[in-house]
Amino acid sequence: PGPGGTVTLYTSESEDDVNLIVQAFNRRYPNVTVRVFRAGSGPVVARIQAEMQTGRIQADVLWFADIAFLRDLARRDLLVSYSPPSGRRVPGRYHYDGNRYHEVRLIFNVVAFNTNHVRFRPSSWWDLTLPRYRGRVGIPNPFVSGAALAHVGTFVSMREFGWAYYRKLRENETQVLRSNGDVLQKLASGEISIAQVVDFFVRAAKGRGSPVDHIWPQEGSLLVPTPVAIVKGTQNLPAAEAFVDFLYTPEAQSLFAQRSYIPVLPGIPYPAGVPEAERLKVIFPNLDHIDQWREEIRKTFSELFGVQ
Amino acid sequence: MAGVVVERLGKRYNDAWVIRGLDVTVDDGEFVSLLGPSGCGKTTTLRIIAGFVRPTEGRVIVEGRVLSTPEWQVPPERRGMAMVFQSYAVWPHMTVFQNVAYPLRCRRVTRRELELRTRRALELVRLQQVADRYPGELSGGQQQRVALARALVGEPAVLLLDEPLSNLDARLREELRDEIAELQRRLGFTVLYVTHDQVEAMAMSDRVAVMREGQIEQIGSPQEVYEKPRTPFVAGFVGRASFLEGEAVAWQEGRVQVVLGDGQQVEVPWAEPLRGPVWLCVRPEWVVSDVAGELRGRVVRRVYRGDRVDCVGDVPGGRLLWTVGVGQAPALGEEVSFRIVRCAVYPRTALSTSEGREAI
Amino acid sequence: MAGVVVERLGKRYNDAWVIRGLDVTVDDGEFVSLLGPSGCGKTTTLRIIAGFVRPTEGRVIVEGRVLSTPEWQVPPERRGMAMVFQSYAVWPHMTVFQNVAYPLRCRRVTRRELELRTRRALELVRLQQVADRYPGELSGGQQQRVALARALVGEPAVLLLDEPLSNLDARLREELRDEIAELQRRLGFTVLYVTHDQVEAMAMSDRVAVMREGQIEQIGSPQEVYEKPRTPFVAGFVGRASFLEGEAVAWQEGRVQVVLGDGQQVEVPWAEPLRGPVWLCVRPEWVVSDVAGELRGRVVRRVYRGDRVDCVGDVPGGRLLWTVGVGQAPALGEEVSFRIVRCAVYPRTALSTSEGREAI
Amino acid sequence: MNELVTWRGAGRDGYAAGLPVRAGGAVGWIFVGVISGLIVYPSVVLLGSSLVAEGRVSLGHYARALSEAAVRQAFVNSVAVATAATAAGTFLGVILAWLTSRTDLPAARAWHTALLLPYMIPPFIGAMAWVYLLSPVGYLNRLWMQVSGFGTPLAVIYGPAGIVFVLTLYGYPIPYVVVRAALERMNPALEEAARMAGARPLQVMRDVVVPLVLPAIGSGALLLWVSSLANFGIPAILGFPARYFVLPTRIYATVLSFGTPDNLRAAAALSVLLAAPAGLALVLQRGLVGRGGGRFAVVTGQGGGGGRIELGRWRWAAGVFVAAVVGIATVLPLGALLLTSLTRAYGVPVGPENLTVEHYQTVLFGIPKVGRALRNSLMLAAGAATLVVLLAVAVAYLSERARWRAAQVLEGALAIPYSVPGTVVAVALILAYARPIPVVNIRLYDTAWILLAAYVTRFVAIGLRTASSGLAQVHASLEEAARIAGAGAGRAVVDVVVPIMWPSVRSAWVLVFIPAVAELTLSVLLYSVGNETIGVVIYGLHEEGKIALSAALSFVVTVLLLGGHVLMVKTAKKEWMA
Ligand SMILES: Nc1ncnc2c1ncn2[C@@H]1O[C@H](COP(=O)(O)OP(=O)(O)OP(=O)(O)O)[C@@H](O)[C@H]1O
Ligand SMILES: Nc1ncnc2c1ncn2[C@@H]1O[C@H](COP(=O)(O)OP(=O)(O)OP(=O)(O)O)[C@@H](O)[C@H]1O
Ligand SMILES: [Mg+2]
Ligand SMILES: [Mg+2]
Repeated sequence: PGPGGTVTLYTSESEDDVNLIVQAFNRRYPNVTVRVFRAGSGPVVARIQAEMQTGRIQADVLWFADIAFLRDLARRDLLVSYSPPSGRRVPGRYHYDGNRYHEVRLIFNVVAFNTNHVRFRPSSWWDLTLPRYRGRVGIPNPFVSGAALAHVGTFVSMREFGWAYYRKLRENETQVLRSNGDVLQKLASGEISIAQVVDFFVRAAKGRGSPVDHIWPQEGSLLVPTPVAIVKGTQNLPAAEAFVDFLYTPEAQSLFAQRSYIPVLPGIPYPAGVPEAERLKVIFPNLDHIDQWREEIRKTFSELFGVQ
Repeated sequence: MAGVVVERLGKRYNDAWVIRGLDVTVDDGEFVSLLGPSGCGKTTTLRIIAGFVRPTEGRVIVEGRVLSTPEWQVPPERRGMAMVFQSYAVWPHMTVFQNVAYPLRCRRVTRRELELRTRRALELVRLQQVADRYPGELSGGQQQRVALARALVGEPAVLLLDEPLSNLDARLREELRDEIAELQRRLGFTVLYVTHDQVEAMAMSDRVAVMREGQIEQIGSPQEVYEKPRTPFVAGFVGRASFLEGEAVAWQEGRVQVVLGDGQQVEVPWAEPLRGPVWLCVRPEWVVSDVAGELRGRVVRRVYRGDRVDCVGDVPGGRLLWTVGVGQAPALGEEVSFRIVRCAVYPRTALSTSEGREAI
Repeated sequence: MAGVVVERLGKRYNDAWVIRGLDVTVDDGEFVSLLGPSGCGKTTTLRIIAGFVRPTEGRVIVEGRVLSTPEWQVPPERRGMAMVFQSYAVWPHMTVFQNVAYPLRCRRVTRRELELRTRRALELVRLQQVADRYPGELSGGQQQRVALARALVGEPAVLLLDEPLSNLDARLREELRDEIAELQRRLGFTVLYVTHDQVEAMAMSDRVAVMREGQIEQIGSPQEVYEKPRTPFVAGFVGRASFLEGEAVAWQEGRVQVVLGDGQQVEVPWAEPLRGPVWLCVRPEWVVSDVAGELRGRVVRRVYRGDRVDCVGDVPGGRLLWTVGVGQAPALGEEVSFRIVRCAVYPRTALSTSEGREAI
Repeated sequence: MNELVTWRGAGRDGYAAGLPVRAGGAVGWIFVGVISGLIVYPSVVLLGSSLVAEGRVSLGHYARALSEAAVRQAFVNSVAVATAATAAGTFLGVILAWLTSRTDLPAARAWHTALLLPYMIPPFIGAMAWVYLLSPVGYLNRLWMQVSGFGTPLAVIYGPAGIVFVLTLYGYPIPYVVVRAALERMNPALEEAARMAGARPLQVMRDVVVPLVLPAIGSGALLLWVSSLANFGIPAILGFPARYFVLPTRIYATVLSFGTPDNLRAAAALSVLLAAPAGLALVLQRGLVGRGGGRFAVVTGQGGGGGRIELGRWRWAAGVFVAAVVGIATVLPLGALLLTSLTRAYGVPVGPENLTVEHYQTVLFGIPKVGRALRNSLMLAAGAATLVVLLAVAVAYLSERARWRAAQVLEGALAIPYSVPGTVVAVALILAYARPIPVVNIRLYDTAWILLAAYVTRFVAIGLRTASSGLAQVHASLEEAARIAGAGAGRAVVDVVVPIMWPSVRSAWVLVFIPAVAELTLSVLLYSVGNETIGVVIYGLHEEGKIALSAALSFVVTVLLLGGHVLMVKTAKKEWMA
């Protein structure tokens, strides 16, 4: 029979993706109803924080692009430690903090560009600093998007980038835009020519016909964690676990691939235009460094770019 | 200065004509009063002349300049007129002083002159002491006086007054009446004056125009209108009059024999020869009680008027109203006899009948 | 039904007392008129009685129930009164019919009765034909009549009328006056009636109260107030009167010898003995021109009044006003002589002087 | 019978305060009390939470915030753009209101609806539209560069100027509607008297019309100022690229920067700072109206008649002016929106080959949620607008006429939620209502009711200001006449006061309904499964980069609102002449 009842999912995943996943999930677990609260990761976090202040988090499963926040929750021991059976073959590094939250598919910050405006296909993060793009470079704002903060935090902690990289960006009159959505929109409209943005966004837009494309930077693409976690004190642990486990099933994983995400489960074919696993160079976010230096990073960044 | 000519004026609201074929000519510097029953179109006439209401037909001409036609009209502010609105229309957000000073402010007169003339206007209407109050803190009569002062302060060429004194006590009314008359003599502006107080109209006007259902029934000097009312309506409306039903049987050298109701016969002076059913219109003071009088009747009502007593007597052909000194008032029910020293005689038609009845 | 008692009433705005120590007792079913100069506190008094304005001191008692004190008051809707506002206060968003019907709607009378009584009230004020118009489409007088009908329709115990007829023509005013009197006779409600028309006050009232600066100067029957004015102010305010300056030199059995201005001496009837500087207050009809008259003067002004002519003559001690029939009016500048058949005599004080002057 | 008396202290002259506490009345006052409570409580929570730092009561958050130069700068920026936008918007609004309601402007009625349109476009969509138009590569700039051959754009919308410009265009409808409502009740005789005194139409406006509708202008300006201060979408979209930041963007960032301890409390503190000037302005404006004494009472129950002012030869000039406003404020952005929603993909060159209606098919039939969301939004908005109007009239009456101190304080408290960023209000609401309400033990959270509560809370200020400015116009004697006719206070209000101030009531409803339909910032945090609102859907689409779809949906919503308004104007019964 399997579990029943309802699970509430707070997520920042895109509408369509969630719907697909939930439909698929329900094909396997018809008795579980999944209630989805969907919003940008910012609002989701705000909502959860507010709920925490009044007592318990009202969600059973969390799934959004703000690993730092999940770390925070894990540290407060608000997440269930769980190792999904279907996820056994997934590399351990995708199960964080003692299985408290899990990566179910990979998205990356990459270098994207407007195909009408960029003649020479870029290849490196440093292309964002090329004078020919002066004033037409865009990156998302680390104050608004957790993913963006992770990016800055990680890059400044790396030898080959560091703050020097961002100073260069500054000299190149880089526009700090609000969200990935903004970046993509301006990229598509041609307001900017080249940008740092999440990969699947670009592929999706390209699929819709917008004049955008992205490359896999030679230095590597920064993994943007979008982990899933189960909230401690959930009313319906079996269903919650079932849901998380389901995300690792080949069925779900190939769904991700169809939606042009990169699956974590070995053996699932990658979406078109993505180099196969071994050629894909991944930069993992340096979360400890970020946790330690968050304020400083923010401060330096805002001094550098005059944003807040 | 300016004479006002109104030609074949007509105004229709929805599909009711409230003014129809109205003609008036007011000479430069003349004082003309508009009298008429409530709702007869006096205010509308003034509003058309002021340029607020566009006539449906006809024209308004002031000193030869056409100001209003059904097609176009000169805006009010360029007509050099002033008006007291029946509803005062004082500005609640301005003090009394500011209200009165406003017309001068629009003229850009010097501060000193403005101050001076405004004060003068306020004294004229006896409002010096409340100059700094807001209209909301004034009594009805005080508000009305603000409106009056506001109209006078600018010394306009044409002054339109719509019952400017209706809310003032008799004494103040009389005083202000004199003030206005005085001003007019001095500045010689033209005045169109709507009032319900006939004494006022009689006392102030060069001519009185009696309106009725959007038309002018009679226009002439106060005395003319009072003593030679052209129609029973005018006779009944201006001043008081009784109407007696009778039959003109004979006329010779300016006197006519009239058989009243049941057959009592009276002889009254009347210029034009006429015969047949008639109304005798008799004003109170045209009746003298006289033991030898041919007309006898019983007193049915006495009303104390302070300086005199009104008596109403049942006489053949109707009811007769006359006044006597406080001393010699007859008792109720007493049988008295009179003589009619003068009267107006109108052929009795279906129309005039009804009016006759209304009159008393 | 209800008698109204007002005790030591006082009302202060900011720090000016507009009413001070006012006492009136109106008997059940009595008709009392309030007369007084503009701004003397008539409306305020009515508004306190109606319960809109809270007295600063004093009380209002109706049929033994205390309704208003400085501390608390019964809300207007629980007082069983009706009022005509000086500014009409007709509701612009309701048709004439709805306006008039409203008091009945608040009483929850049956539809049929509401319909019936409203129609009757509208006929009473001659507005049947405009029942479905909005007030904005009415003439001033018509609006005022709506207010009147609205006050009458509910057949209240106490009726407060604040110049309810001020914007109506003489004839209609007289008709409505009779209608109101008639209604009052029939239903016996108590009426407090503010008016500036003295004829009206005289004709309708059981008693007349003359107000002045927030106090009652004299209250009594119309005849009393007119013929025995307690103060020069009343004399000058109610009816018309001339004031002659003089010196009372001798008094014996009800007649007093007065030397006017430059020394002409007249003898006039007066009950109480008095000597010293005085005012002679003379009403027009108390003067008869008479060749043998002891008092001579020159005619300086003539005003045509329709049924009579007002003459003003320069006589020793002041100006004298009298009226004559249209026929026998003297010419301007003509020298005439009179006799004063009666008058009121007041000791001449600084105060009374000023009033005396105002009077003519 | 129970003696009903009114005690001193209640009421200037007290009669109005003779509020009968009968069964009927009681229900009404309970309603007022409860709803007000529900609205005020979150504000209290907000204030309270801002006063706790490191677990102790302190002003720490304020101190820290004010010590930061960036915050001070943002604050200054906020006030600057808001003030500029308010000045411009109010001026525009008043002129337009006068032209469309008091003069013989050609086709006045039609213009009225057209002038409201900007208000019907969700603000952030509106801002987007202007990005489409005036970004360095916007439609207009591209057109300009093609036509003129210049390499530089005509004008770029980013930065303070752009923010003010857009705030003005989306803000002027508020003063416009409020003032217009007041003007509908202007007693024409008052204007006529001025013209008789020799004043030209514009003078009449300056000296008589404007001063007489001052309460309405004050209310309109206040609302515009406050909403501009609290606006997040427009400055965020137009300010970021130019690194021009206002307090709301800062607050938003603070809410999201969970890493920092107490970030929500800090955000609350910032919001209170933002609300402070608004509160001040409210007090000033109340003082203005409170001075009252019938000084603005233009409906007196006497006189009347009179028609519209004839502009004469200015008539057509005025027409052109209004047309220009409509063109800039409405046609352009809506055009951009339409164009965007019709192009196959965002960024492809505009041209016949790339035009398609597929996005409309998608939003109308492809996304099942849309229908539901539309229904939810419409119902919630209607409900909220109605509640707000009822509450507003009651409170306004009690505070302006009956002069209840309590009501006057309440009036102030109710203004807070409108003067802080929606996100913060939403958080406050969660803090307040995530747990069941004590005593009654009802849980609003996770139901549609919290959205209703949120909208009422957020927009009640609009209703209040509009209602109280309308109330100031009704001369006391009209109400007195009703009382003496035998109507209790409550009934007099319902039968006489409300109908006379109806234009204001109607406007209040519209002014609340419209923004509630496309409300975003609150809904995004508070909606729950099955209770999505259209704003959430539009924003969601936009976030996922489906620009064209969100544009299409916004356009649909705007058209719906437009249709609704046209219908309302058409079916409005013949108005009596003031
Ligand atoms: N806007 C309107 N629509 C329809 N009828 C109107 C309108 N304005 C006035 N009337 C009618 O026109 C007639 C004349 O109105 P007007 O105000 O001129 O009368 P009036 O002579 O001033 O009366 P009053 O002495 O009572 O002021 C009245 O019968 C009134 O009902
Ligand atoms: N709100 C107020 N503030 C200050 N003074 C006021 C206020 N209301 C009325 N007054 C003053 O009180 C006095 C009496 O006013 P009230 O309206 O009772 O006079 P009234 O006898 O009705 O005069 P009228 O015959 O002109 O209507 C007036 O002098 C007026 O100026
Ligand atoms: Mg009139
Ligand atoms: Mg009065």
